This record gives sequence, structure tokens and C-alpha cells, in this order.
Amino acid sequence: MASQGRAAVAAKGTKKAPPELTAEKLQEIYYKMSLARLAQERIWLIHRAGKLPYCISGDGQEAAQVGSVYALRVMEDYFFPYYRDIAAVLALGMTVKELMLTQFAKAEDPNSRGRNIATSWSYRRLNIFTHGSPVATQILHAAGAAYAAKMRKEDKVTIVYFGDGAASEGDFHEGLNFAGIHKLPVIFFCENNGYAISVPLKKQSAIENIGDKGPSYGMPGVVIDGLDVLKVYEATKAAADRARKGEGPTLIEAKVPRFHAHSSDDDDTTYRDPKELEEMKKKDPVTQFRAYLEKKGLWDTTREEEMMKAIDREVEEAIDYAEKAPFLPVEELYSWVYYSER
Amino acid sequence: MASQGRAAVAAKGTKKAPPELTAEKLQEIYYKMSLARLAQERIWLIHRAGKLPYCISGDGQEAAQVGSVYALRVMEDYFFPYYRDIAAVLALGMTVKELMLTQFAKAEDPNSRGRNIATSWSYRRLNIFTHGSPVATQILHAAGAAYAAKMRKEDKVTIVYFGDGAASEGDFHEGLNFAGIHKLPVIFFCENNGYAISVPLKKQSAIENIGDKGPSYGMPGVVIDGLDVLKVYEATKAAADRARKGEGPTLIEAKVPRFHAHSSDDDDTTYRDPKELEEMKKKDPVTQFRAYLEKKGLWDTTREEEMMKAIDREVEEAIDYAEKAPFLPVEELYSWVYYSER
Amino acid sequence: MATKTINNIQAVREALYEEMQRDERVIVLGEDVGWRGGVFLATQGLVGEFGEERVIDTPLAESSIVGVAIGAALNGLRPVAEIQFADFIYPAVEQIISEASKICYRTYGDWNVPLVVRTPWGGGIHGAFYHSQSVEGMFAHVPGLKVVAPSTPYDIKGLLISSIRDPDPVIFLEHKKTYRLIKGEVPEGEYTLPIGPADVKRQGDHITVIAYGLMMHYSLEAAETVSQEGISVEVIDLKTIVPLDKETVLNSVKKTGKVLVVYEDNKTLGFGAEISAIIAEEAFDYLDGPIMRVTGPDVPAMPYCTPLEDAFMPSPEKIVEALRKLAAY
Amino acid sequence: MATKTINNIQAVREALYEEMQRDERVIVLGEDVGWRGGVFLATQGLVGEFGEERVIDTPLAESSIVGVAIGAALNGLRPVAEIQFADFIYPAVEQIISEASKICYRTYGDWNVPLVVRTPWGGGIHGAFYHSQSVEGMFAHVPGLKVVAPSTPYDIKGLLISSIRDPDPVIFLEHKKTYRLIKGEVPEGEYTLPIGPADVKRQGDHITVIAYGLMMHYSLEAAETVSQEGISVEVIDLKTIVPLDKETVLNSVKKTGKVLVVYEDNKTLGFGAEISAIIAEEAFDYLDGPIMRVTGPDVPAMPYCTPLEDAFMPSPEKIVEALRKLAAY
Ligand SMILES: Cc1ncc(C[n+]2csc(CCOP(=O)(O)OP(=O)(O)O)c2C)c(N)n1
Ligand SMILES: Cc1ncc(C[n+]2csc(CCOP(=O)(O)OP(=O)(O)O)c2C)c(N)n1
Ligand SMILES: [Mg+2]
Ligand SMILES: [Mg+2]
Repeated sequence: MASQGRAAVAAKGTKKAPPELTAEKLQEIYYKMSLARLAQERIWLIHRAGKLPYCISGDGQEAAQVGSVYALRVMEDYFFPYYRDIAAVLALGMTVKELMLTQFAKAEDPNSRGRNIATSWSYRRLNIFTHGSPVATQILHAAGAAYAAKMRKEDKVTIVYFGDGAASEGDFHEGLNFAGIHKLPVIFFCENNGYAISVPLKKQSAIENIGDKGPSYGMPGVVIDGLDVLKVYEATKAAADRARKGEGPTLIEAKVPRFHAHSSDDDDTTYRDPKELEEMKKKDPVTQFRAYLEKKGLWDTTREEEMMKAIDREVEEAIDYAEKAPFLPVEELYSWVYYSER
Repeated sequence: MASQGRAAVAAKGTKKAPPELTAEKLQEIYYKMSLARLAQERIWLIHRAGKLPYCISGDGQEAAQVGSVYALRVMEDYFFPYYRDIAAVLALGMTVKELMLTQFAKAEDPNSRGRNIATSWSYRRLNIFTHGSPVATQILHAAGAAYAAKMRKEDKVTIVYFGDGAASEGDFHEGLNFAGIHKLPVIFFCENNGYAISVPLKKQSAIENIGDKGPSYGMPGVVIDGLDVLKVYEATKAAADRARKGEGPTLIEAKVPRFHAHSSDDDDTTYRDPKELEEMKKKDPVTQFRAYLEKKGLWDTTREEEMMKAIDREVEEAIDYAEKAPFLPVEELYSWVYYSER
Repeated sequence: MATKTINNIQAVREALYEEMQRDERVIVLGEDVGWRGGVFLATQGLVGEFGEERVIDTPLAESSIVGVAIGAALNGLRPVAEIQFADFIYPAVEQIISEASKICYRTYGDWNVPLVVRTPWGGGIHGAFYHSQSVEGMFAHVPGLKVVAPSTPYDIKGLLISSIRDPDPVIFLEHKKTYRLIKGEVPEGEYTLPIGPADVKRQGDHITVIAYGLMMHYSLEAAETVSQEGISVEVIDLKTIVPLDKETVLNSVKKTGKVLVVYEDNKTLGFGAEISAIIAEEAFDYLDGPIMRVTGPDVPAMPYCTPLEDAFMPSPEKIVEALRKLAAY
Repeated sequence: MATKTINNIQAVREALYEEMQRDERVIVLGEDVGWRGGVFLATQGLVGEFGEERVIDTPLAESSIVGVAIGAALNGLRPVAEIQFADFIYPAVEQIISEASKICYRTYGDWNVPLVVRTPWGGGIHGAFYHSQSVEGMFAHVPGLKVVAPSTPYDIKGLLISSIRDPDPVIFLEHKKTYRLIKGEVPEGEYTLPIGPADVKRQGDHITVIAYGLMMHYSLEAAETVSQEGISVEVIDLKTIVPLDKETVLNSVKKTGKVLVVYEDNKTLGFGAEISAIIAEEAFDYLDGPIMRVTGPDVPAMPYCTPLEDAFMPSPEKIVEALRKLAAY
């Protein structure tokens, strides 16, 4: 699937799962995708209910996020998710409760203790590196982290996530350039949802595939269907293997839909046809994967109902907990301007 | 020679000159190259004599600079030369006297009236846009100037020059990206002399040709032998024609040698083998073009001697004049912070 | 003259619309400024009226937004670049500081850069680290730029039009919390206001308060509060930060003898530090008390959660407290 | 203890060499820092000793120099990034201001950025617009950063080692005119100096001068000159700009009652503006005269031609003149 030089869009149709993806693993992947989906829908609801000042979600992008995480080694490899990666961080081990604490900006939020806006990830124990809001800056951090890993001769891969718009920033260019020169063990994972807020890809790039920008930096560019969790898994696995073998970085572009407006501050009816969204929703990555599992005899309606009930409960409890949890006390305005040993 | 998609190194061997390059034009080109060469050698000498605090030159790059200028319309098209483009600005009509006034930082210097460091070009009458020192910033200005030209439906091409190191900056990426999206009438002309001060190209880029980065931005990348003034002319002409026809931008990479240290502040023996330089000097673009003209019966030793005598006199007089010319008066420290009508 | 009541965002929109209509060299460029109309709707309707060539949805790349605008300005256009949030202006800082601010000076006026960089700034809107910042200090420090930060519809519209017509690069700062909060009258027809002069928005005898942006409004509130205690406060709205109207500031200080500088930016080297320094150097003999400051704290950013955001923001109450202290001095 | 005499550039080189030897997590990266040894030879010899993996000739791209260094710092290394000239730090400003300075605060200390950004600054060396600038003001304004600007070999070596060992991002400013001009003694063995404390480099009773960098040396010269006229000047060398040693500054002002702040940066919002503002707010009652400033002018850059460059630079003579005025006040 990965093509050296020119990138190629992967062929359509669901493939056989690789052997290391056992039935349990496949079900787990589906569980994480479903959990992320429900959590995100719920976040929009509580925002609309006036309980959150702001929200943003990555629904539609679950296959890309969960598929790539499962191709890597959780708590060992280095992860740089971006603000849309709710499914990715859940796959990495953040709990729904923690996710909701972030949404409500409460003191127990493991990301920033409620100090930064929701989905500004940071979870040291899970090797989730710190993410702010400025687009594309994390691409350079990932190159630096991979440089450190390579220097220490670690068998560790760094992966960094970003959107299609981020590929327009100078930092994208500089990060891929640096990684290409030093053949760093890093995966640049672009979740191309076709828009940077309202700006469509054709106004971000003269060429159709972000993946095709890989060869400029001496690295393969891989363009994949981000709706297909197994294809995402496979492409990421191949890139990780390459990285571990010392063959250098890979640029992966997963084509994904964005099921909501950019964020709660956006109104996407001003720039995209609701029909476009309707069409997209017919190819939902979560239901697609469910169909795959059912066809393989690994899933059925009973399991689905049970799982959804459990997820529902988990999400409700998390929201409830987070809503009631305390904020940081006001004196904390002044803490951690500088670092000191804990 | 221009290759859509993947760039290709042009075949070796001097080609026939295109018909519009009459004997006189060819001799004029040779004159400008020779003038630039001698002026630059003399600048190094006066620097060594302690008369200049600093100097920088583009000797070795004359064919790339003069060949490209002659493919365009002087005083009509828009030019963004960079600090190494002494031959280019002479080809564009800056006089040697003006060049020397710049070197000596005198009040009559048309570029900055001696306020900015030598070779920070600006000559409004010649459509030479303002250039500072920060590498690559001018690439974006050129895209903007081309946007204005396109909006006004002018039959004008913008050309911007920069080094191989400049291609590492974010501004290179952003400038080519913008130009590619809007199919702007602009030529990105990279003079690849193999070094950014001491850093060799392999530490700037994982791939050998800067030109090969064109396709990422939906534009052809053309890689040419920058020693051959006619090849440079031809490639630039093709790119200009493309631009005038509304087909968009072109990235041209001219492979050139750098005959001196980066600047007078540099010591290149610390990072490049003197033998490398010796080898390069055997393929001098000026002597190469002289040989071509002689083979065509357009030049001979008598003409050469006459021309060199004239050039020598012109350069000496210019230096003499510039050395004696006055500086800006001290009150001018405060002038032109803001603009006002003259 | 006939007037109408609009809010700050409408003032921005009207200025852009009218100038685009008047002068075809005016273009607008930035992220989401096209069909989306900008994330705050400052450019709403422009692309429909003037077309995609003059209202450019740029790639997500701030250095190119400003760099391309500089090139277009050098070549005869009058670009108005939008940086979506002031907090994201940093990638464009090289183009603003190294290029735009220095081009006129370095070419002895042969080239100039008629460019406006508009950007929403300021906090108190649950924007957290990266949607709350103040950047006037960074740019006020750079000679060659003009920095404008008006805070009423009348001032915004008149000054934005002047900024677009100005031959030099102008950083035009719009406090985002005031966009819909602040309403006011503007004349029906065309008008401009000069870049430079400050306004005495409230006259008083005991203390001079110097502010701009949201803090100007908070200062007026605070002045009103303490007036009931017999403290008479003069409130100066700088409107233009650079070039600074030193005369209005110093004249007021010479009258009152006491000064409070209010700004939302973090304290250290916020723009008010320069105001204090000027007064301490040029009006020392007139001072009857320390030059006090009410400012944001010296922490790296405005926190998201409500209690910490509230604690960060200067408020009318904090200003009142400082005024009382000064009055009692 | 045994000592030796070295100049400022040697002090930088020794600090880098010794720290790289002591701690294999220390890496150096920047343009031309490898075989060229840096354009001022600050890193000369390092690549030969420690190899290309730890001494990285980066691509010509400042955002990546700092951004990669931040990532490496987050992942356990101790990067020392060189920006070739302070004037070219702007492309890296987003990484420094938006990322490095805010990471500890935004993660509540879960992540920290042990990064040093070294860069040569200052003028008076025929460097013109883009090889002469002062940038301490820009970074001193940003909470979360530390800003260090020592100007003697002893201070430079001790503070650079401390900066490398510091858990937070440090902007380490080396005045390029002092590189070979200023010599002094340093101990033979390892030593460090704490980030923070200022030095009283000369004791005096009538006027306090506050400076750093080349201006500190010029201030000492000027103090010596006026001492022959009976004017006794105390010269404070800040050494560390942030966190500022307010105590030393205020104590001196309380003693002398008169203050001259000297800096090379342009006047408006140069770092000295904050010093003036602090003194005007916190030591007003002790002041016997205006807080004066001798600074660079508010023009966009330092000109190249000698007469204009000389006119731009503050000099011992200009400082003497201000001291006389203050003394007579
Ligand atoms: C440097 C910077 N500029 C602007 C913004 C405002 N902004 C936030 S997200 C966004 C669009 C990002 O688009 P893309 O990279 O495609 O990611 P997506 O949100 O579509 O997943 C913009 C413009 C920002 N956060 N940072
Ligand atoms: C932004 C910026 N960073 C660093 C420098 C210092 N510098 C001046 S020229 C140069 C090397 C440029 O190399 P290249 O682009 O290949 O052009 P060349 O000089 O070889 O023609 C460097 C690093 C600069 N001028 N601007
Ligand atoms: Mg997107
Ligand atoms: Mg080069």
C-alpha cells in the first residue's frame, strides 16, 4: 500500500485483518471507536445544553485515529495527538472520565488541570506529549522527540497527528525536512478532512493529496482511506516497521470526513452543502467496521446492545462526575510558571 | 527542458542560441557577465585593503543571474534579486558606480542610501523590489507582487531569486504553496551553490534537487546547469512564457558554484576542501561563454582586451567615485521611519 | 448629521465594505474570511459583493498571509490581512518586524508598505491560552509600525478607514470581547479619524487613568463608581498606541498629579510600562504619588477555567481598588 | 583558586564544552555550528570532540531549530540551540512564545522544557539592520521564559552552565561586540552562577545606573569619567533580565534617589521601560529626580554607514551627559 516516490490511493474494499489482530483486539478496536463516537455526541449535547463554553470533536475520524494507535505500542511509543484526536487519546488509555474532566476544565483534568482549553492534550504517563492550539507546531516537536529516541538508540516510534490545513504551515515543511534529512523514526499522520475550518483543500494546496508531498522530503507518502480502520492499521504498521528498522520517516494521509462543524464556534452551513455531509455520513467508519465484524462473525446485535449500554453508562457517569468536580483554586493562577521538582 | 511533474537535469553541451538572441545580445550578455565578474573581484580586493567592513559576491553564479534576467523584460517585469545577485542587478541596469556606492554605503547609493548593508537591493525605477537580509522572506513578497499583477491582468512576470538554503525555510513552502494554488505568474529561481554558508545541501534536504520540490506545489520543477547561460536563458524563457499564458508558476533550480567564501566574514577552508573549489573554477561560466562566442565567431582576443580595458576603467572610476562620495548626514538617522509623499 | 447605532463588529465590517467599494486596490485576505465571513463575521458579505479575487481565503499559514500582503502592497494593492486571533500572529512576526516595519526606512522611502493587519485580541471570553492574548506590547516596541486599538464603533470605523488609507503598516487591534458588547453611534456618511490623537473620554481632576480596549470601558465604569466617593477621575482612551499621543497624556498628568495605567496584557513590559516610563521621565515634577498599574499577572497565559480566568482579568473592581489607594496617597 | 584570563567568546565555548562533557544529554544545534564552529566560533571544536549527532548543523530554518529542540527537550535531551544572529530569531518566535514559554504552565508542570536558546545580539559592529538588533525586550515580556544577558567572561560562563542545567527555557543573550573586546578572569575549575541576582559592578552614592550587555561596560566607563567631577555613580549589571532582581535595583535607588537606565534597544518599550515603571511604582517616595533613559533611538533599525551607526549607538559620552544632567537636577 505504501508507495515510494509518488503516493497512491489504496484500493477500495475491506481487507483481511492481519494475524496479530485477534478477534479480541478487533472487538476492542470497535469498542474504542464506539466509545469515542458516543462520548463526542454527548459532548455536543452538553455544550448545547449550555454546560460547556466550547467543544470540538473528531467524529468521522475514529477509524483513522484508533487504527493508527493500535498499530503502535501504547505507553512505549511517543504520541503527539492534535485537538481533534478524542478517539486517539481514548485508544491510548485516557478514560472517559478524564476526557469529561477536560471538557469541564476541572482540577482533576490530567491534561492541564482545566487551565487550557478542552482537547489540548498532555498525559505524561501515557506518553502523550503536550499540545497547545497553534496549528502545526507539534510537527517539529515530534521530529525533536524522534531525534532524541534515535540518539538513545531506542526501539521507539514517534507519531504526530495534524489536519490538512496544518500542511500549509511552514512548520510542516521544516519538520518533514528535518526528519527526512536525519531519517528519523517518526510518522507524520495527516487527517485530511477536506477543510481547515471553512477553507476547502483546493484553497490549501494546488495538489489533491497531502501525501504526495512526502517525496519532497525523501520519504514515502501514503494516501489511505481513513474510513477503513484496517487499512489505517496496516499503513501505520508498515510505517512503524520502517521507522524501527532505521529506514526513516513516513507521511501518511488518511482521507476522512468531518461530521460536525469545525467546533462549537463554527457554523458550517455557510460554506458546505448539508448534502455533502449527508453523503459522508452514509460512509460512517464506525458502522462500516461493525459490518465487517458482523460479516466475520465477530459481532452481533446482542453484543452491540450490551456494549452500547455499558458505554452509555460510562459516559453518563463521567459527565456527572466531571460536572460536579471542583475547579483549581484561584491561587493556582500563579503556579507552575517555572518548573520545580515535585 | 522543463519537465512537468518530476524534474530532470538538462542534458550537457552548449546549445544553439534562440533566434531572438542576436549577436549583439549575446555579446551584451557576455559583457554583463564579465563586468560583474571583474567588479566582484575588485570588491574583494578593496575589502582586503581595509576599505570595506564587509563584502559578499556571487562570482561563479553570473550565468544563472544574467541568463535569467535576459529572458525577461527589464523595467517591466518584477524582480526580487537576493544578496548574491550582483550580476543580476547589473544586467537589470544598475551601474557599476551605483554598485560601488552601495559597497561604500554612501548617500548616493540608490538601494538604501548607505543605510543598509551592501547588496540589500532596492531600485524602484528598475522594478527591483526591496530586499533585506532575512533569508526567504522575499519569496512571499514575490507571490504577493505576482498576485497584484494577475489581478490587474498585466502581462508581467515576477521572478524571485534565492539560495539552496532558503528552500529550508517555512517561507519557501508557504510562498510556493500560495503561488501554486492561485497559478500566479511567478518564477522561483533557486541558485543552488551547494552551501548555506558552511552547511552542505545534504544537510539541508533529503533529496538532491531543490527543483524536485516543485510538484508538491502543483508546479513544474526544472533543474538546470547554471554554468550555461543559454540553458538558463531558455529555461527562464519557458517559465516566463508559461506565466504569461496564465499557466502558473515554475520552480527553476540552477546548479552553480560559489567561487568565494560565503562572505568576507567567512572562512571556507574550515568546511570545504580547497580542491573542490579548484575543480569548480575549471568550469567557469564566464570563460565557458567566451569559448562559445569565439566558436561562433562572435568574439576574439582583440575584443576581449578592449572590453576588459573598458570594464577595468569603469570599475576603477566607480570605486574612486564611491570612496570619495559623502555619507548621509547624521540627521538622516531619523528620516523615513514613516512614508510621506516626496 | 444623521447617525445610527451599531456595535464594534459592525463598525469593522462597514469600514471594510466601504473602503472596498471606494478603492478597488483594497483586498482582504486571511483564514476563513471568504464564505465563512471570518470566525467573528467581520468580513461577512464581502466575498459575495467583491468576489474571490479580492476576498481571499488563504491557506492556514500566517507568514504567507502577511508576506503575500506585503508583496501585494509593494506592487500597488492595499491589503487588509486578517490574523484570525492575535495569539496566532507569531508565525507572521518575521514578516511584520523584519520586513513590513523596516522597508520604508531601509529604502529611504523608495518603497512603502500600505498594509493593515487586523486581529482580534484580548480575553475574558473563555478563550484560554490561545484565544485571549494581548499583543500590542510586542508591536508597539517596533519602530516603523503603527499600532491602533480603538474600542468604540465610532473610533473603530473611523480609524480602520484611516488605517487602510495610511501608507504605512498598521497593526489594527480589535478587542474581541467588545465586538458585540459595545454599541455606539456612528455618522451615516463617510468619515475618518486621524491615527495618533488620544481621547479624553471622561474629564476629572484627581487621577489620570490611561487605558485602551476593553480596559478603557472598565476604567470608565470604575471612574463612575469612585465619583460617588468624591474621587474625580480623568480617563484617557489612547485609541492609537503608536504613534503615542504623549501630549494628551502629559497634559492630563500635569493637571491631576496622579496616574493609573491599566492594561490587560501581563505586567512586565506591557505597553503601559512605556507610559509609566515616559511620565517618570518627562513629568516627574508634577507627580503627587507613585505611577500605579493594574494589569494582567505575569503568568504565561490566560487560564480556561472560570475562576482562574476571572482572577487573571483586570476588572472594574480591581481598578476601583487602585483608584482608592491612589486617591488616599 | 587558580584563575585564567579569557574573553567572552571563550567563556561561551568553555561552558558548552564542559557541559557537553559532563552530561551526554546536552546537544548543540543551529546553523553552521558544526565544522564551521559557528559564525563567531562559539562552537568551535565541539563537533570534532562530540560528533555530528550531538552537534547538529541544522537546515536554514529557525522555527525548526527551536521546535526540534523543544521536542528533544521534552524527550529527555538538554538542547542548546543557536540562532546565528538575534535578528533572525523571528521565525522561531512562535515556537518560543507559543510553545516553550507556556508548556510548563499549560501542563501544570507535567512537562517542562530544559532548553537554552543562545544568540548574539547588539550593535556597533557595522552589522546594519539585521546584524545589530536587541531582542531582550521582546522576550522579557513573555512569562515562562528566563532571559539572561551577562557581559563578562566570569558571568557568561557561570550563567551559561546554569542555563543549560535549568529546567526551563532560557534565552541566553551574548553581546557580539563584547565577544573579543571584553576579557576577564574565570576560575580554573567548574563553577556556576545563579540565574537571577544582579551585580553591583561599581558602588556609588549619587546616581544609580542600571544596564546590561555592552551598555554595562559603557556605563562603567562613564561612571569613571564623572567620578572625576565628584559625581559618585553606582552601576548595576542586571546580568539576568528575567527573573529581575528587583531588590538590588530598588535598594540602590533608595540609597541614591536618582536613576539612569541605559539600553541599546530602541527606546519605546525597551526593557529599561519596565525598570522605570517598577521604580516609579515602588520607590516613588525615594526619588529625587526624573528617571532618565539613555537608549537607542526609535527608528526601525541600526544603519550601516558609520556616521549613522555611531549616531544610533548609545555611547559612554551620551551616558556621561545624562549623568551630569541628573547630578545637576
Ligand atoms: C497557527 C494557527 N493559526 C490559526 C489557528 C486557528 N485554527 C484552529 S483550527 C484551524 C483549522 C485547522 O484545520 P486542519 O489543520 O485541517 O485541521 P482540522 O481542524 O480540519 O482537523 C484554524 C485555522 C490556529 N489554531 N493556529
Ligand atoms: C532567516 C535568516 N537566518 C539566517 C541568516 C544568516 N545567513 C545569511 S546567508 C545564509 C546562508 C544562505 O544560504 P543559501 O540560501 O544557500 O544562499 P547562498 O548564500 O548560498 O547564496 C545564512 C544562514 C539570515 N540571513 N536569515
Ligand atoms: Mg481539516
Ligand atoms: Mg547556497
